[in-house]
Amino acid sequence: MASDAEAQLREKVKDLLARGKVKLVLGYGKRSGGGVRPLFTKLPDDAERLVWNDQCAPNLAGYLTREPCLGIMHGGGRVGIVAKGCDVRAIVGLVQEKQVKREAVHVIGLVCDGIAAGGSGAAGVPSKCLECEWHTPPMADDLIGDKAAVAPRAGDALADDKRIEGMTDEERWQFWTALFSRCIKCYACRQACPLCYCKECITEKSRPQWIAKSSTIRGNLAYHFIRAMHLAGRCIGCEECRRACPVGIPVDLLSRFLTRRVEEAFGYKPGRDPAEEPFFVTSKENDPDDFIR
Amino acid sequence: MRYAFYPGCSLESSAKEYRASTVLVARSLGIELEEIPGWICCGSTPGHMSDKLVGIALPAHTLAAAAKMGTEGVLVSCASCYSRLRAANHAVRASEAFANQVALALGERYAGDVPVYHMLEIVAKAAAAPGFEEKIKRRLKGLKVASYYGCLLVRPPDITGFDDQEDPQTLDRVVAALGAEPIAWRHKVECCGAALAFTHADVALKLSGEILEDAKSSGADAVVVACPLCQSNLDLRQRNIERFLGIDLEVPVIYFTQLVGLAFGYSAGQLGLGKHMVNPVPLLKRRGIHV
Amino acid sequence: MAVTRPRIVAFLCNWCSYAGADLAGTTRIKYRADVRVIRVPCSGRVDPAFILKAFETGADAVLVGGCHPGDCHYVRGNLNARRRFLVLRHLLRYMGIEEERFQVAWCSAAEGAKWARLVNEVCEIAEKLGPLKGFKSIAGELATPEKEITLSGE
Amino acid sequence: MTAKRDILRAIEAARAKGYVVFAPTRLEGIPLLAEIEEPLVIDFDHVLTVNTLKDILLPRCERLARLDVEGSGIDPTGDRDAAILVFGSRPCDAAALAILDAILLGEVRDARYERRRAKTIIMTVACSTCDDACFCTSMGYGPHDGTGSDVLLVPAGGGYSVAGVSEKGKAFLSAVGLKEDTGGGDAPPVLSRKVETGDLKAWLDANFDNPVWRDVSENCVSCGTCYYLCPTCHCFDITDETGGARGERLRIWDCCSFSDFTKMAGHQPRRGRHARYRQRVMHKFAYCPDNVGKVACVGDGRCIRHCPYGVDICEVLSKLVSTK
Amino acid sequence: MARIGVFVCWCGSNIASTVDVKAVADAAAKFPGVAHAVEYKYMCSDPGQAMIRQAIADKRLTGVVVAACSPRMHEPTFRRLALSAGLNPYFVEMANIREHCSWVHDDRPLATTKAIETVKMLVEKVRRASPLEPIRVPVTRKAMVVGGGIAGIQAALDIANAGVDVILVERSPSIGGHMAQLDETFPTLDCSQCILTPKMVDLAQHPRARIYTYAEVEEVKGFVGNFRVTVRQKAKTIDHAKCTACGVCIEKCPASVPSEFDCGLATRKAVYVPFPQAVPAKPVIDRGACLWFTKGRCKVCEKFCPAGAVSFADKDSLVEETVGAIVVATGFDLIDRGLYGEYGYGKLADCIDGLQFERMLSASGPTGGKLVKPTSGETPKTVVFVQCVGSRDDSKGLPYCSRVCCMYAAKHAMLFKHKVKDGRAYIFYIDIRAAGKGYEEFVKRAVDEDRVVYLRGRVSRMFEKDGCVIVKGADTLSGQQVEIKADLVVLATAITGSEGVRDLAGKLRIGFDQYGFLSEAHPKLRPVETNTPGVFLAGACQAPKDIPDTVSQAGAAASKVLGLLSSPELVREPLVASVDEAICIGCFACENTCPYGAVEHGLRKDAETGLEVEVAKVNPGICEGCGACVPVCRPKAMDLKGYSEEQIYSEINALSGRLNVKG
Repeated sequence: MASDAEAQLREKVKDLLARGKVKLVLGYGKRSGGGVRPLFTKLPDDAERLVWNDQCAPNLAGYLTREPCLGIMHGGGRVGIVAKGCDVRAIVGLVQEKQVKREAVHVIGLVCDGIAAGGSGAAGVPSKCLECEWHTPPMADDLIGDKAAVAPRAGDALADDKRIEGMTDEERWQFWTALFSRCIKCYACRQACPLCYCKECITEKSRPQWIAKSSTIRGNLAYHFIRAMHLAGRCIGCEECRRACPVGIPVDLLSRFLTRRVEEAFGYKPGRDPAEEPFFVTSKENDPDDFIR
Repeated sequence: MRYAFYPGCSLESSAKEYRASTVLVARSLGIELEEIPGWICCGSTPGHMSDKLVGIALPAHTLAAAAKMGTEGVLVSCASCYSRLRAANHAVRASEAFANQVALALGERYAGDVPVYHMLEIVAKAAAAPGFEEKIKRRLKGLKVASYYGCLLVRPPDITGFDDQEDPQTLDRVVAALGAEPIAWRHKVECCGAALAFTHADVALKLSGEILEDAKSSGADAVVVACPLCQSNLDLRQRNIERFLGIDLEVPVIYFTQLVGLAFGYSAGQLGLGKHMVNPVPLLKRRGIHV
Repeated sequence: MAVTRPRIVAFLCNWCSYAGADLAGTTRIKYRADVRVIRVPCSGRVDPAFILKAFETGADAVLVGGCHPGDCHYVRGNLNARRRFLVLRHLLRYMGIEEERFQVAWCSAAEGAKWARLVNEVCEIAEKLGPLKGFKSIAGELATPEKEITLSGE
Repeated sequence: MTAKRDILRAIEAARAKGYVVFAPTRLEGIPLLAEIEEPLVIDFDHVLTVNTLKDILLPRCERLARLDVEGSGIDPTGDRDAAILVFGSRPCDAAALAILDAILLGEVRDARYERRRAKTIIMTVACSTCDDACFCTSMGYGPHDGTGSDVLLVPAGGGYSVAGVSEKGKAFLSAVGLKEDTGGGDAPPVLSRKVETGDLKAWLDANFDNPVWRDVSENCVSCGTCYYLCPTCHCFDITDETGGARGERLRIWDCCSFSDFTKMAGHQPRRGRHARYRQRVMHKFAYCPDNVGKVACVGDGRCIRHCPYGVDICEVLSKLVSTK
Repeated sequence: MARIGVFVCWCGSNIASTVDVKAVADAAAKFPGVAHAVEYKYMCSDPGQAMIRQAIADKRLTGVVVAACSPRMHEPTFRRLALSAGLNPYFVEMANIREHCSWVHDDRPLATTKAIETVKMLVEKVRRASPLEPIRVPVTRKAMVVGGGIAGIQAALDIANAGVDVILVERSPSIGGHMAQLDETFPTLDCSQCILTPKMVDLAQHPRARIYTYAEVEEVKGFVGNFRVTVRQKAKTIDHAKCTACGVCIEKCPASVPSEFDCGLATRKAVYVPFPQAVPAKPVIDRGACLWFTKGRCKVCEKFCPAGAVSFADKDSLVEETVGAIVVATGFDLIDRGLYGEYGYGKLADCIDGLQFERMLSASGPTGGKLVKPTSGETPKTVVFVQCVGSRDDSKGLPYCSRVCCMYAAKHAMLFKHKVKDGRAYIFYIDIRAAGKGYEEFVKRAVDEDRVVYLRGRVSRMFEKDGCVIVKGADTLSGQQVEIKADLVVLATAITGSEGVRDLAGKLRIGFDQYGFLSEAHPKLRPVETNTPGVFLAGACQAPKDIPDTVSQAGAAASKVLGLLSSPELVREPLVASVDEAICIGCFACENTCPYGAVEHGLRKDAETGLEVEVAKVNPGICEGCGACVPVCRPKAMDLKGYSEEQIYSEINALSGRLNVKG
């Protein structure tokens, strides 16, 4: 039951801050007019303002690579973070890619049986919750919540995939161009992605300009194409990009599709083990090569 | 502890005394043996020599039956059966394709997940555990035995995983625990030639002969075995061997369960010691072990 | 006006495939002239962005040539690339670009004949699939028109 | 009271006269102001469209010139000359135009904007609903406000009361055969939000370096949503895009929250998220008042509604002024 | 504004017959940035080159594209030309319109189209080129050799003889390695010591060579040209400056332990010289065996030493040496006989391995060259040699062939027969691998002249019986089971990389396989190089080798070293990767991807946060320029000079807009 968990969470955070175990805890607070929003908890008393419910969609891991967390961690301090299973995978990714030191984060894992319908942009139960294998967060320093209470959701996580796979090449091209012509290049998807931590994105490169800056379909397609490649085998499917998109583009489709392919081909799942090497920097003699002439 | 008991053909016929002693020893060790309903022959060497599927499907059938009994696992006394049952587990786990063939043959799927133990493993475990000492009524002091493993109990290692394949010690430890003296000798894992007993008797006789000869010359009063085939080869044919090699042996060949039984105080009759061609009783008497 | 021929862009690693193509030349093996070669040090240097750009600028098919596994001049550049390329082919297909338009081949310095065969095969694939319309349709202002010149003819 | 039917007829009439018509419609469930081919797709089942009039008058991507190094060289390009009718935008969006006018048509005049503005009729449909993000009243406007509109339609019973606000608007009405009828419309909706900002301007002028900027910008992840959806934000970047010998020079939106904003000179003058967020607030509530005498916010609340991380300008403003 | 010159070559008729060179030049002349375009019969000829040089000067060219043959052919030629004409060589590119065009197409219009577009691509590439200066790494003209066996000795001698200082580091108290243990060597049966010891002495006395014995490599810093190697000199406890090698200490020492050199067949004292001809000939004290260090009493040696050379206070010392190149020659070990249960787990006293037999054969060995049965001391009459013990044995041994066993088994059998005329020698083998000069003949001699009995098959088991070793095996040729009552059994146990080599490899950042053999940079083309520039391999540390192969590889390694150190600075092609530190976010994907360990960690003060963040830095001295690091760099902070993102982009870009040439 969320409310118990919420109480425990507040207790835990209060304690962590009081004992100086962490300098800051990233959590969720109320958002005026319903819903939640990220809450930066710095004082033990702030813990009272923390909430935990099925509205807590945002993945807070992205803040770890931003100020003030960066500064705290560099100064040897630790940052606490309230994290669902999916969020923890993002943290694992950041550790793997040397953006965050494991010991610098205190993960307060919350058992989560999925966030509310519509929770991540798309109507209905987010597909990430349908396919979730991480109801109980891996790699948690503290674990809150009742594992038994987790109830699997009904629905098909791969519905979109199947629909798209079912199309002809022609139809697929039409589908994507139609979708991406809506993109206004506000980069909310990029900024929301916990794994898009680059200081300067390749979209900002003009010599050479692999990706046209303009939000013409030309530029949009190139952007989403390269973005998909950059997230292939890295995307942990938190759907923040989809949730953030103001014009309702399911931005995560491409990167999640590719990540599934990566798992099939290389048995690699992102955000699984902090010690694991990212799949794209290594290779094996016996990697699949049947497509090579 | 409850085990699914797989006697195998020999224990029904030529090795009744092995069965008897196994059952008695199990009882005193507080091990419950429940015979696998509808068990069939393991196929032994002829089985897998003729066809791999047959060689695996036969034991797999029995194991599938055992799987339904919900016991600690299968307990088997015959080294050959042991080897075949474990081979079956190994084979169905190794290849899904093959597992499917077996499933077709059996008409049911067997996952290869029923653990298979040889009686010797169980006894050795008990012998190493506290409380074994108390069970011993008769210490077999002064009795020098050559513990003979034969080829199937320890080979191939990745299937039996039983003990060191070249210099196993399990049986020696059991023997020692009974107060008898396991002698060091060279033929503990040599083949007795059982499989050739009928086709190339001469080879079988030679191989078995060397074993007995070595045991004797190494100072053993008797050979202790854990396999009905070895036993009959070394015991049943000892006269032929003597004639064939023109030597004199007179080496009793005893099942390790009989030896344990003796130590536990069972009578020669209960343990069927009289059933052997080379009667061990006089020897035991000589060594002051009154049965 | 002749029918537009397919346009193949090939990225060849300097040590194996480029040398292989050289060998095809020195042994005078004839193949189709519709391929344009870009020399790179190693197939591991080839970035998905190259392939995307090649399609954007009118390629009907792209061919990457690298050393056979174990022969890479840089130990494992080709193996790292192999992972990326597999993913890239999935992406292309998923976006509605026939994956056959992106070909990868291991071609050693001794395989001049293989290089010639590859070019012909990829040309046929491109012809079978026809011109890659998708990117042309979104090129907008940047769609550069075809030019014509006549041979000085001597 | 004018019946809906007559309004639609008027739109058709305008189209017949060669007007390109933009109106609120739905694209896969997203309410957008988009060019429409026929009035029946018009949809009012929303408080505000996601996009704003900016899309039409200061488009997110506008070609300034073509180039062809192997051919004609550079040639400046205009856009289509057709007159534009925007039907169904909301008062706040219209009000934003008044602000954009002040900025873009001041002593420096943006020719392209001016041209497009001149040939565009804004036919506003006043609000009959609002949500908890709306705060136009706090910014001195209202659900039935006519600022920036050429024609204002106020829902009245089943239909609308029609009023020509500008001369241009009145002329348009007669051109498409609509009569003004200023008969009282329905009562305007009542906004739940009321923002107390005290003397914000004074505070801003005095507190450029106040550490509170870091706190209020904590949640911001520097995406462009608030800017791109804002009816008054108007910063832009100019980019050249080339393919082979061809290329085009484009004016595209730019956003002060991006880390490369105004980095053209190779140097980022606003270091840190807080500095860039401050820029946004300052620009709207301090610089614009200084430069054009207008606060560059109309309280449409899109930045609140669509912020993925719950940054709330109203809360920020109150927090600022309450900070010493 | 770029001013590029395009020079189209006819290559006689090689190009001109299929490609309309004039059309190519005319078209090129119209390309943006092209200031000059001409065609000529032979661009590589002197007049051709003169023409280009002239044009560079007259037309003030900023770049040159030569449309001719393959760059793999003449790129160096034209880049050299540019340099001499005062143009940075990396502003020169070649358009391959011969191998890739005129020779492979015959349709003139199509070939010409291809040629024109190819030129266009390279014009674009040159336009985006930047001037590059060759990378100059100062080189320390000194080399280090790790390992003092024949490989190390040979490499060190070759280097020293070429006038370059060399330092040899040997783990044991003397150089010489395994070869010093051998008696006679195949196929010539010349005495190993006789040919080795002179080399040992030469090296020891060489003015340019310095030898650290009883020492090990502790740490390696730096890179090619300037490795900083820390050597741990283990405490010898005998001051070799004072020691006169009189040997009294050895005589008096009460503690003895099995001798490593004699493979345990004899003992040595705690203070010892491994073998009579050892270099240096002065003893060290083995603190593991010395009573003073183990029990805290004795010091007899100190008492008797006339030179007062014994110093129990002696400590390990660390010496740092800077060298330009390193040769690894750590040799091999034999696998442990104990692995083989069927051969008695090494417990059978009359069953020994090849090296032990060598020691037995050796006149200076524990038995003075007399062959004896360890258990009885009698002369063995029947000896069984077993090959492939461990080698070519997937089940529990090693999959590979140890390469020398066939030959030394034959040699052993032969020498045995020479010493024991009435003896019987049997060799169990799988295949006889006698590929080498005079090898096959040698084996044949063993069979024909010395009547060695070869049995094709494995030995299944052996055990001791009445003072003999019963060897049971199969003769697969006759299909018979064989059983031999042997006095002595000699196992040709498999060869693996020497113990501790993995640590060393780690310190040197070079690869090794699961058997402890070090990895060469390329199996065919760079067999003595490693993936760490400046580190080379010699001898059995790379794979099992016999003496001739080892010596020749040592020579090869030496010549590589000498080549490297031939000039005061190392000049490398500047086609290397480099990082834009302002953009790098320190994910170090590049580091994981780089096969050469060229990516290092640096610090950048982040302008935005003011924090010191770790960023990647490429060491141009190490980078080989493969560019594998660029695609894995998402923000493209990484780029590769000479094949830069911008250059490749513009090459691709140059292709947009088709060209149709009408015939």
